[in-house]
Amino acid sequence: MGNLHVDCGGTRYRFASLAAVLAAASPLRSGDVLAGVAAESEAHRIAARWLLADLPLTHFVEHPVVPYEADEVTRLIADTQDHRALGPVAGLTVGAFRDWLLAADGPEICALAPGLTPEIVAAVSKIMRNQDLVSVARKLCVVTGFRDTLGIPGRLSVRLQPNHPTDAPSAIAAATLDGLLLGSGDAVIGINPAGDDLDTAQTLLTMLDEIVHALAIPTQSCVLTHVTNTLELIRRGAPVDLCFQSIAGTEAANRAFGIDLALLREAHEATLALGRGTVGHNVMYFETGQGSCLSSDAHHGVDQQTLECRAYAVARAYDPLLVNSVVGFIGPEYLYDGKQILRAALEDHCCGKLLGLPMGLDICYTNHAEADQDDMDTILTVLGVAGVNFIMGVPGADDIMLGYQSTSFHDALYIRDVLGLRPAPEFEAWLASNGIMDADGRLSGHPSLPGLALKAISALG
Amino acid sequence: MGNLHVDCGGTRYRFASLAAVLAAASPLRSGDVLAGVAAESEAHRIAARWLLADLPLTHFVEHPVVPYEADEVTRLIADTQDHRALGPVAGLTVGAFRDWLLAADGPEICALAPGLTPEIVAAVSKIMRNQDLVSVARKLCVVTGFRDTLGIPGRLSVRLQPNHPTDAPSAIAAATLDGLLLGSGDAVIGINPAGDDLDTAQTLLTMLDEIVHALAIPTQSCVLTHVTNTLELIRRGAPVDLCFQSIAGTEAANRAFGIDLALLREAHEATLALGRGTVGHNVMYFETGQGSCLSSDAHHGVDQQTLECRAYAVARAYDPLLVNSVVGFIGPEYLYDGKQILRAALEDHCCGKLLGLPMGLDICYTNHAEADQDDMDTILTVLGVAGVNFIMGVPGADDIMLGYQSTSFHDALYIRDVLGLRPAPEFEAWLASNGIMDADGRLSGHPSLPGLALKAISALG
Amino acid sequence: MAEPLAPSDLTARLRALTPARVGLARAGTALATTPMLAFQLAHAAARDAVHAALSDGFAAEIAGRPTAAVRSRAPDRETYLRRPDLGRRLAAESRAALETCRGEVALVIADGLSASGIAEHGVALAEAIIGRLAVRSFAPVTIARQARVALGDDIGEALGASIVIVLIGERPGLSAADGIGAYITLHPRIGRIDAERNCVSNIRPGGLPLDRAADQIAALTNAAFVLGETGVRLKLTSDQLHDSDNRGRP
Amino acid sequence: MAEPLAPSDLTARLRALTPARVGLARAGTALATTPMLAFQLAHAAARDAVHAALSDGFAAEIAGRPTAAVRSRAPDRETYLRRPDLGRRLAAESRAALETCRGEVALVIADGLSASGIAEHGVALAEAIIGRLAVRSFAPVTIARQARVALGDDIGEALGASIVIVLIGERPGLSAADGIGAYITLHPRIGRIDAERNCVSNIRPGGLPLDRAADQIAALTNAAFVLGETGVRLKLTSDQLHDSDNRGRP
Ligand code: B12
Ligand code: B12
Repeated sequence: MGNLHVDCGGTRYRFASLAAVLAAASPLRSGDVLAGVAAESEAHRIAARWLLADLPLTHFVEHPVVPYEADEVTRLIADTQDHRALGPVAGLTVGAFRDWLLAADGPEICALAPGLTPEIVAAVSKIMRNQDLVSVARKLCVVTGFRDTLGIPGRLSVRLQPNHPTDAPSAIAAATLDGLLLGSGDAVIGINPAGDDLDTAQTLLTMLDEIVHALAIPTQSCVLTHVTNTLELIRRGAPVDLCFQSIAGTEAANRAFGIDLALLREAHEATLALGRGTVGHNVMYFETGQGSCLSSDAHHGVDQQTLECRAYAVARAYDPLLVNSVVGFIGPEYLYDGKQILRAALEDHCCGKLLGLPMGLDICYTNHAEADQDDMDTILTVLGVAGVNFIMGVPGADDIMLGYQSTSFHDALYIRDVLGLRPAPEFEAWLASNGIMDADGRLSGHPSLPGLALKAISALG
Repeated sequence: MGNLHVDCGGTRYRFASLAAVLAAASPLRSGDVLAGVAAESEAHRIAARWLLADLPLTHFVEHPVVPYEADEVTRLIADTQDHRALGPVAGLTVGAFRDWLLAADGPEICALAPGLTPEIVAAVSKIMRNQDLVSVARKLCVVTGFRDTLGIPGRLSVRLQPNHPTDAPSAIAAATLDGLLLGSGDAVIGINPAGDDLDTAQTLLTMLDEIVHALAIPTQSCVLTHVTNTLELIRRGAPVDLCFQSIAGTEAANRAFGIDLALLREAHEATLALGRGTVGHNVMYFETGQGSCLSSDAHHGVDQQTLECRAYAVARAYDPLLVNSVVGFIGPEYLYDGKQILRAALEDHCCGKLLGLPMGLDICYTNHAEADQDDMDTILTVLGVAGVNFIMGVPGADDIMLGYQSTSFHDALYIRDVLGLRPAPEFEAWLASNGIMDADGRLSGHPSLPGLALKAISALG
Repeated sequence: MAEPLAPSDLTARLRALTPARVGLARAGTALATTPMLAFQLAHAAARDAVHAALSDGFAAEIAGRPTAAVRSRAPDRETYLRRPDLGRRLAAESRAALETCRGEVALVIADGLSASGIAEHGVALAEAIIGRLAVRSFAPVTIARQARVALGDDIGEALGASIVIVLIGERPGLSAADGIGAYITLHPRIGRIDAERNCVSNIRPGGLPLDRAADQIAALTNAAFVLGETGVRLKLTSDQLHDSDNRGRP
Repeated sequence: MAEPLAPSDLTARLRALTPARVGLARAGTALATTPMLAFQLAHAAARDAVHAALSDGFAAEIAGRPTAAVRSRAPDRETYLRRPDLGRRLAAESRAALETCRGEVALVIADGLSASGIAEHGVALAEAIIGRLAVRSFAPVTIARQARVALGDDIGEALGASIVIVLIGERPGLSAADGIGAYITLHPRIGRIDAERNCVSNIRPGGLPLDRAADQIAALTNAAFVLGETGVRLKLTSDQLHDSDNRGRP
């Protein structure tokens, strides 16, 4: 491990491990405090950053934060790293790598992705200011496709999230229609089912599939149930566009989620085999979020942001259409207030993109957190500037099943308006041809509502 | 005053005065808590907002929050209000006015300005979310000019702030040169003098004037000394471009600043008479900031944001080139943390623009506040989207005389880059012709440094 | 329905179909003032709901039998919110008290992140479950304060139970603060992971009705004994879940 | 100097001229890692400086005379930072103690927002001022804790002084945490406004040197007696301010 210490501001700081340096270098957040790995003072935190800035990138490859033998995620990272892709930055320290990222152009940075490991990316993000995380991320473009094309610069897509506490199909259809008429739904129409049974999931999938086909919407649908359920639904012949799963950054945390890499591989192959995509073949939808490893006591003394990056290493093995960090979803135990949620959102977005992932953000908070709608407006605005691929669209921002607040269809209109962002091109054309949006990307005010509504309603019948 | 009460969430809330409603409706901030006027609970705050939303705009004209007889600022507001300009919104409630603002286009809104009073503007801002304050503000364009043209949409200007603890001319010149070479200085090159004596002020003015003329920079200079000093400097024949003064929202607070409206009028006329502007004749530079009335115990039980809007009523009487809210400058006594500073910044910017003012923001914090550079990045990004006219440019963001941190020359480059904003047109041409910036508005990397530096240095000699 | 719908009719239709905030009035493309303020009011109420507590003598007996009140290691609400680890472990005296009791099924009524649903419907739900599982032996029902889901593992272990059913207050949402989540874990012991549990969620009058929830919980419990495990491998069809006579034939 | 300067030479030149953060290394247009981290380190130090306190027995005597230690109504640092109103008023026992003393000039040494400059140079500055105003009668120098500028009004009033000179710790900056501000108010009494004071700022070895500051403070004090007021109408030229023999001829 070498001798990890640094003299800073007249004091010598010693660190027991690379993980300890990474953790102490992180901006303050409640989850790291909870885990007992946070810096003890501001000075301690800055000292860790100085030390980190001087470490060569190779150090992170040589010293995995979770042992190779003990963890299949570590093995995935090590065994799939493309050392050659690291080319131009292979010899740099973390500090010099930050400088390089700020000066380089997008394609140069994107070319590094296969060579970058989560730990390298986490390390550099810890010495980046919020503005750096914006500047670097907005240079990176990660494009994926299924029935429409997501992630093109200048575009911002929305997952339409029409949840309901008893999974009532008509209620879900109503919320879906509401969102479509407000221009949302190009990332995916994705339902979190309240229940766990396969019949309900199949009913919902079938209904969404009918709406999508009846209205000829260039988008994909998803029921965000457990991957084992989706595999079963595929066997049953249900119309599965995308396979969803929550993932985390250690083998043990994934086990707590009831999954492992082999299961994900099986699911990826099964979904791909359905061949339902038209413009592209990215079929996986993953959700992540800082704090889940700690919550299942599977963090190995590693800070939550580094672990989050390791979840991205899991995601990228399966060529996803969408990766969504549900950043304020769990609660203040892990991200205390609007400031911590914003910081985590910027980190997750930038780090995910550096690793080559199509990052979206569920910009959200729970009612036990110190946050409110003003914070969401702020985070949304900053993430929009950073070039996030997609956000959530929840009716009135209030998820009546999951018990938290996210962004609304109106919020998506706001951010598209103030930043001049447009929906995915295929979906944009659909919105225009149905009179929902005009050529400038503004709600036309005169959608061909009746026809659309009638079609939707008959699709249900 | 009528009977100010509202039933909300099963409780009846009563308010002693309009000022009490306004104060309770404000988002939480430390200054209002300090003044004892803040809402007692979140529910109380929302109740005040419901009540406020139902009040007609005329109510604010009929019930001044500070008595007409007792306060010349109230008299200025009442006596200069152009009731006809209020036209399309005259009959609305505060809630309906918010809706109108969100739906209207920029020129429609700008036309209201002479009819709007600070209290109306403050009231509506209290029921606006952060995103509303961005959406509305960015539709408003307030253009002013002196030697260059400020406030054009798509442009962002910078006050170059080269302060020094002993007002040493060579140090100030060095910081000025540093800023110019990084593209800052189009709003004004403005020095806060550490000392109060006229000779030093005159020396500094003369030096800046020589730099501006020797390098033919299309910008203006200013020494931010007390208005009585500037008047004396004008009498002495010093090269005064702009007249600076800190202002506040009540007569008593202005008295604590050693000023009144008559003095400002005299200063405005004297500065205007110098006729030194070329492209325009806006000669006043005002600074404001929530908390100054309370700090001088001159707040009349009114909340700090409403008082801030009243300071804008003072400013607009003198046709300023620049109005700068130094939003986090005083400290956590008035705005506790990054969230409160951001919210105040958005309010100040939007309210000032609604009243027709060329708003800039000193996005800043002190070392006793709960804020850091990440917060500044966030605020800067959001304010940039909102269309702020100008920000500060301080070497390395660290003001070595005023003891606080603001935005740096680099921060200005960041925000111009990520939002595609450009300097004032005349200044932009100057930057290009001196090889400082290329046609895309990027630092060229090959400025004609030596020539410029030599000229600047000889200008000093 | 053959007639084209006017936009306002559509709004009314949508709203009739779901309690979600659909068909909201707009100002430009933004939310109009009225729904915006309604949202803020709901937020203020939801934030308060987090801090609601079960009353002191809450549910001293259930189905005619005395209950056992226990606490987690989180001494107060503030600590509870910041320290989920403490909310997952029994306070020492609570653990000791429980070790004197026994039973096959441990039923836990826990405040969780919102005590209101538990206060209103917790007992009724517990009774409905006990009724449906009458053939089994129940340990004294525990009333747990400052509890997380995994506190059930500690409780079940202390009681030597074969299965634990935790009825816990779900985090309050803007539109409802009274949701109950039921988490079922076979062979509870400290260290069980979430993949080893099953969950029935959104139990409340405006969500999954109590009786249907009790059916599902009973079905899952019985099925767990047959399969020999709870968690991701225990899957039931709608029919199985909704059959109130289900005796665990998956 | 006839030679054109290379950019790096220019950077060196600029840096030699000012302690401001000029000529910083860049990465793209952003700040390079090294100056960015240096800034963060300075910020951590400045935040600590706010919480520094004057040592317990600090300056028990000055110029051979005992001082009087007083406190504002802010009981601790946390309260002080949030309640400037309390920092402007003397604690009751401090007021009572001062009322037993008298003097024409009240000199106050106050912690303000950073105690470090005061701790290091406060006494030297006070002595330099006393030396220059030797003809006047001084009340006992007061050492004020948790003080704002306007606390001098309360102190001056209690002492029946004709003028108060408050030497107070200015808020700490990133590059210096030891600045002292001097605020001079003729006829101090509770309720004086800032327009009625004069200010000499940034007094510290790296800023305005102590001896020059003492010259200016003495000059302003003497001039105040001649003009009959302090504040915006009291203006001195550089010559007058820097004349160490100034006896108040404005
Ligand atoms: C927060 C949350 C999560 C968090 C939990 C992390 C944390 N530290 O809190 C995260 C994002 C990690 C998560 C993940 C998943 N969740 Co979840 N989650 C919730 C949510 C929104 C709130 C739970 C709550 O308030 N608990 C009460 C507090 C007091 O208890 P707690 O001890 O703090 O929380 C524990 C449990 O909530 C548990 N948990 C969370 N989700 C799930 C799901 C299952 C099946 C189980 C057994 C346990 C479990 O994790 C927490 C830590 O131990 C509920 C919806 C709701 N309205 O309740 C859904 C919910 C419980 N989750 C659900 C699902 C499906 C999942 C996933 C299986 C999704 C997936 N395909 O991977 C995963 C994996 C769960 C697992 N096996 O670990 C469903 C369950 C459906 C059902 N009837 O079985 C629900 C109802 C929502 C939904 N429809 O998506 N979830
Ligand atoms: C904060 C501050 C302000 C705030 C004060 C509000 C507040 N609640 O704190 C605001 C923005 C309102 C302000 C306004 C002005 N300020 Co001022 N301010 C400062 C600053 C940055 C910090 C002061 C400090 O730390 N005080 C210590 C704490 C412990 O004391 P406090 O009791 O909390 O603060 C009181 C004093 O600072 C006082 N105050 C603030 N500025 C001034 C200026 C003068 C001349 C006087 C007499 C008092 C005074 O106001 C506070 C509340 O009573 C100093 C620079 C510095 N590095 O010190 C400049 C400084 C003191 N201000 C200065 C000036 C010029 C002004 C203005 C006159 C500018 C103008 N043209 O209008 C105005 C009006 C002042 C007045 N007469 O009221 C100069 C003084 C130069 C000189 N040698 O006389 C300084 C040195 C900075 C500068 N160069 O611009 N200021």
